[in-house]
Amino acid sequence: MKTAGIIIVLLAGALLLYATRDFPPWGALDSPASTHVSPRYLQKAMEETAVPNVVTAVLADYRGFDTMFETTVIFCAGIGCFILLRVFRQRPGDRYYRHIATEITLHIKGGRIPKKSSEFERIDALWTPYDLIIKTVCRILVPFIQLFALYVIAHGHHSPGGGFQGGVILGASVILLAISHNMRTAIDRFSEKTNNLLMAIGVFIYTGIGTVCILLGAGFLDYRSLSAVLFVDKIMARSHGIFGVEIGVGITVMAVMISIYNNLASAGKQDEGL
Amino acid sequence: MSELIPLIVAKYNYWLYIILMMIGLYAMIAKNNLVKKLVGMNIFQTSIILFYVSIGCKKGGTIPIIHHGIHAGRHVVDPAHYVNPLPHVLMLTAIVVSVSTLGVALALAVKIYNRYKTLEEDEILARLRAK
Amino acid sequence: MNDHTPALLIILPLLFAFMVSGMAWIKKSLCYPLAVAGSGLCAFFSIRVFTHVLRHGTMQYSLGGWEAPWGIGYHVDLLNGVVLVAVSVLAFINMIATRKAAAIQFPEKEGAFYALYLLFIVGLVGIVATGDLFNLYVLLEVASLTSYALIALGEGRAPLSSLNYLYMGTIGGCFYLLGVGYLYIMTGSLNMADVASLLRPLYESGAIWVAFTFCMVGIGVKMAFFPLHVWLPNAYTYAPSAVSSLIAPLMTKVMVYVMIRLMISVFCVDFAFSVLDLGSAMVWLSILAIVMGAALALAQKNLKRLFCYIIVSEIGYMVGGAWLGNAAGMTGAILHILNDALMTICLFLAAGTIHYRINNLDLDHLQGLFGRMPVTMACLVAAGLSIIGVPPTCGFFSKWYLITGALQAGQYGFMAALLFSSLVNVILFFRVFEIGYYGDPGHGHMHGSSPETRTEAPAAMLAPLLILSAGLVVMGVFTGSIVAAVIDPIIPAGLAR
Amino acid sequence: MIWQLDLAILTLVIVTAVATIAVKDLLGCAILFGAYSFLMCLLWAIMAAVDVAFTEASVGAGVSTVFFVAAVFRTTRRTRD
Repeated sequence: MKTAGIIIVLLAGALLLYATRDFPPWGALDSPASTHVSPRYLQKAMEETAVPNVVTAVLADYRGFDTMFETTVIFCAGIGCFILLRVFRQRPGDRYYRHIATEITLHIKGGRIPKKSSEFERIDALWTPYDLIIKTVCRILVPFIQLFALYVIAHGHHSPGGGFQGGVILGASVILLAISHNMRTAIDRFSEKTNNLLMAIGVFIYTGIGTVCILLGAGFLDYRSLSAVLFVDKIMARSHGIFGVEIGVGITVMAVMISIYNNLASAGKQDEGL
Repeated sequence: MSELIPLIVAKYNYWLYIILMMIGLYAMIAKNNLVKKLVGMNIFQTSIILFYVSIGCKKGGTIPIIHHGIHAGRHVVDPAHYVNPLPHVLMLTAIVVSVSTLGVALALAVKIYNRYKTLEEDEILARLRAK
Repeated sequence: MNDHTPALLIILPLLFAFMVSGMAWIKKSLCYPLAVAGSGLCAFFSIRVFTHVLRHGTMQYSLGGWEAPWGIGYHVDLLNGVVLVAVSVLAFINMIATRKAAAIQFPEKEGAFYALYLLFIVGLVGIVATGDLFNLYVLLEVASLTSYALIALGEGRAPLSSLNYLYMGTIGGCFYLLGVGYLYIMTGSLNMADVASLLRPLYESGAIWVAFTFCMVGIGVKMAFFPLHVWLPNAYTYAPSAVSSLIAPLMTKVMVYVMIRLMISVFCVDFAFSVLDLGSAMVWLSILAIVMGAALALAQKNLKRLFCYIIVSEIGYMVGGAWLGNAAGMTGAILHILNDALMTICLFLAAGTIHYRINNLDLDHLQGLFGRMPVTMACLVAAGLSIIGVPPTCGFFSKWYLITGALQAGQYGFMAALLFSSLVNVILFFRVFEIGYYGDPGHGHMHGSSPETRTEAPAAMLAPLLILSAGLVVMGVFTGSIVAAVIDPIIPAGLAR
Repeated sequence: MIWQLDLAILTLVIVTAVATIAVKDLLGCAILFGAYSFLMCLLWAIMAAVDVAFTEASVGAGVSTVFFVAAVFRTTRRTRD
């Protein structure tokens, strides 16, 4: 296998190197890629969509259809991980409880699941005494991370960022909570049902905005027609349309990141994680 | 040789992306561990992203965010001042695709490990043959 | 601009997929009706698009209101139209036929399963309808990602074979992406029609040649063309039966469509045949594919696995036909995309129905099946005859075109390979029929039922199967008009008639 | 842009890539992959692809690494190659 691998890799590499000969020099201003389609985006994006960040304008408007499927790919991954890993009817396995007052640890093998009580807290099998510093710092950090994520989504028009990056950061804040405390804490605040619903809702918002455009009489994802309901001119309608789909992307990406992490780290049981 | 050196200097980005691609592809084909293959896959994908981003570069170009002072109509934007935004857009999509593939692949790896208790491909195949 | 059908075709199943996945957490019993509605609407609109194209010619649709090279445009001509109809209608029929099998296999995750099912349809339909190279890549990944997840739902080796498929599929996808990158760096555009017009002066360039190679290798991996087919038999064999009868007929055929689309609309036939002169090399590779697929099929002991190797050899038919470089070969290849999709779904649905009843598809377990499941076996016979190429069925006619093309091109090896594989198919199917008809029923694994009792599958599974087998004959009878109305206009002028 | 810096980071990227696939421990492999992604992100920031760099920083160096670590935690660190 190793020699076969080396042969295939060298063959592919040689082919690619051979083709490099015909490329325009790196960074050339007169290369086809810089002269054919892209100048229009740079010149017109500002006046056609009122979005200074051309990448956002192209991503969510000129090639918004691609981005819709990009979000769909993420959604597929979320659903895929869920359907592959999630186990619903698990036998109650070993559980560990800790008596908060005396710090005595109980190990319960199988049998009935004890009721929740305020004297005992459930702990992971690989539990180590909580580190106060990590717990506190993470708890303080989480709201700021979420605030930053919202800023990234909302400010995607003017600076790098947008729905995707902001969504990942939002998801990461919940994942941080799951890592620093435990997975049950995170799931208590953000239940599996909510998460899965948000996953579908976010990308539904994206497609829905496109469909509303059809209902208002323009083409799919042609945000200009939104001016009729948003009471703004057509250029600002494009800008607002982009903002709307970015929010949808953000919601889906956040929910999918949390869902994939929860399913991976708990091998589908959604009780004990990293 | 004398003509090769300017060729390399002018296009070293393209050359180095090929090296990265070869590393990734080699890991995917020759490695035995399933997660190692996955890492190779990600290196392979990032090398392609590097290639695309290199296409978008312009000498002297800055980030593709139009300066705030310029408003519609009053000032004509010179495309040579900004790098090509289209490859960036495409590569945002490609990064998303790669992380999605990674998620599904890791889920599969966990599922395989639960069944066979190993991640080495030859050990799994040996176990299958023994059955 | 007011006719939104090409967009609705994609959007509606997409919207329904999200609704299904959300509904799984609210009211489970609504998941299946919603999925059927989504898939049905997709089939309805694809038929409307096709009839519109048939009457008024090519349909254009620019998404987001941006003109083609700047935005993403849909470009539906007869070739897309007919493949669209095949994909969406077959997926719809399969959804109805496999309802019971799916309900047993995934009791708790039905919602997620049908969401993935719809997204897979969206991916394939999008691949076929799109006129943009990068959009095609994204949709390819939607279809692939869903198929990895769906295949891994099977039992036994399924996760492992799905992971192998994932590795191979990602290499294929990335190679395609690299090829598109090379086209982009040389032309600066991503729209298919635009790239085709810009490519003409660049035909001599090495980068274009490499771009072509990488696109073809990438698609070759995804369509399981012979040396790159290793992922296919395991993946399709271990997939759950509701999934294998969805993915096996559609995925590979759509990839063949992409290959033909790239050959005739992006690189154009002049480049593929005159500049590169790859024709005969590709035909020889497909001869290898046909012969190896047929030979490996002979060695199989499992019904589904046997069908998988038949697919490998059928892919050889289509690729070889497309590369023969004349109109008859191309006609045969395009016709065979439709016919093979129909034949394969028949085979896999019949296998799924048998699996539903006896839970095992090893050939030794099929004994006495003609007595126990006569209708299913009759459909299997029809599909088998069509694969062999017996006249009233459609398989005969596409083979006829392929052989005519081979004779015109002077590729006698390809003709011999076609005849050889037909002969092997005769042996394969008659062995299956022999076991099913003459095999001693008491000898097999019986699940407690007495051998004489008829344990035919429920009517909900049989009716779609019967419709599809009737379709085999109908397609055969109307081959002449299909070729005249649909396929002749799309054969590019550059090909020898 | 400064081509020396660019070249230095490219070299480092290749070194980390080789290290990632050569290291004989999956957890180390995951962490090295994070480092590789982060260097890639720097490279793109140098090439003025800020959006791509931002995404790579949050996805490649952030979430992907977490996924890898989570998967290694649920499986095993052992690898023979």
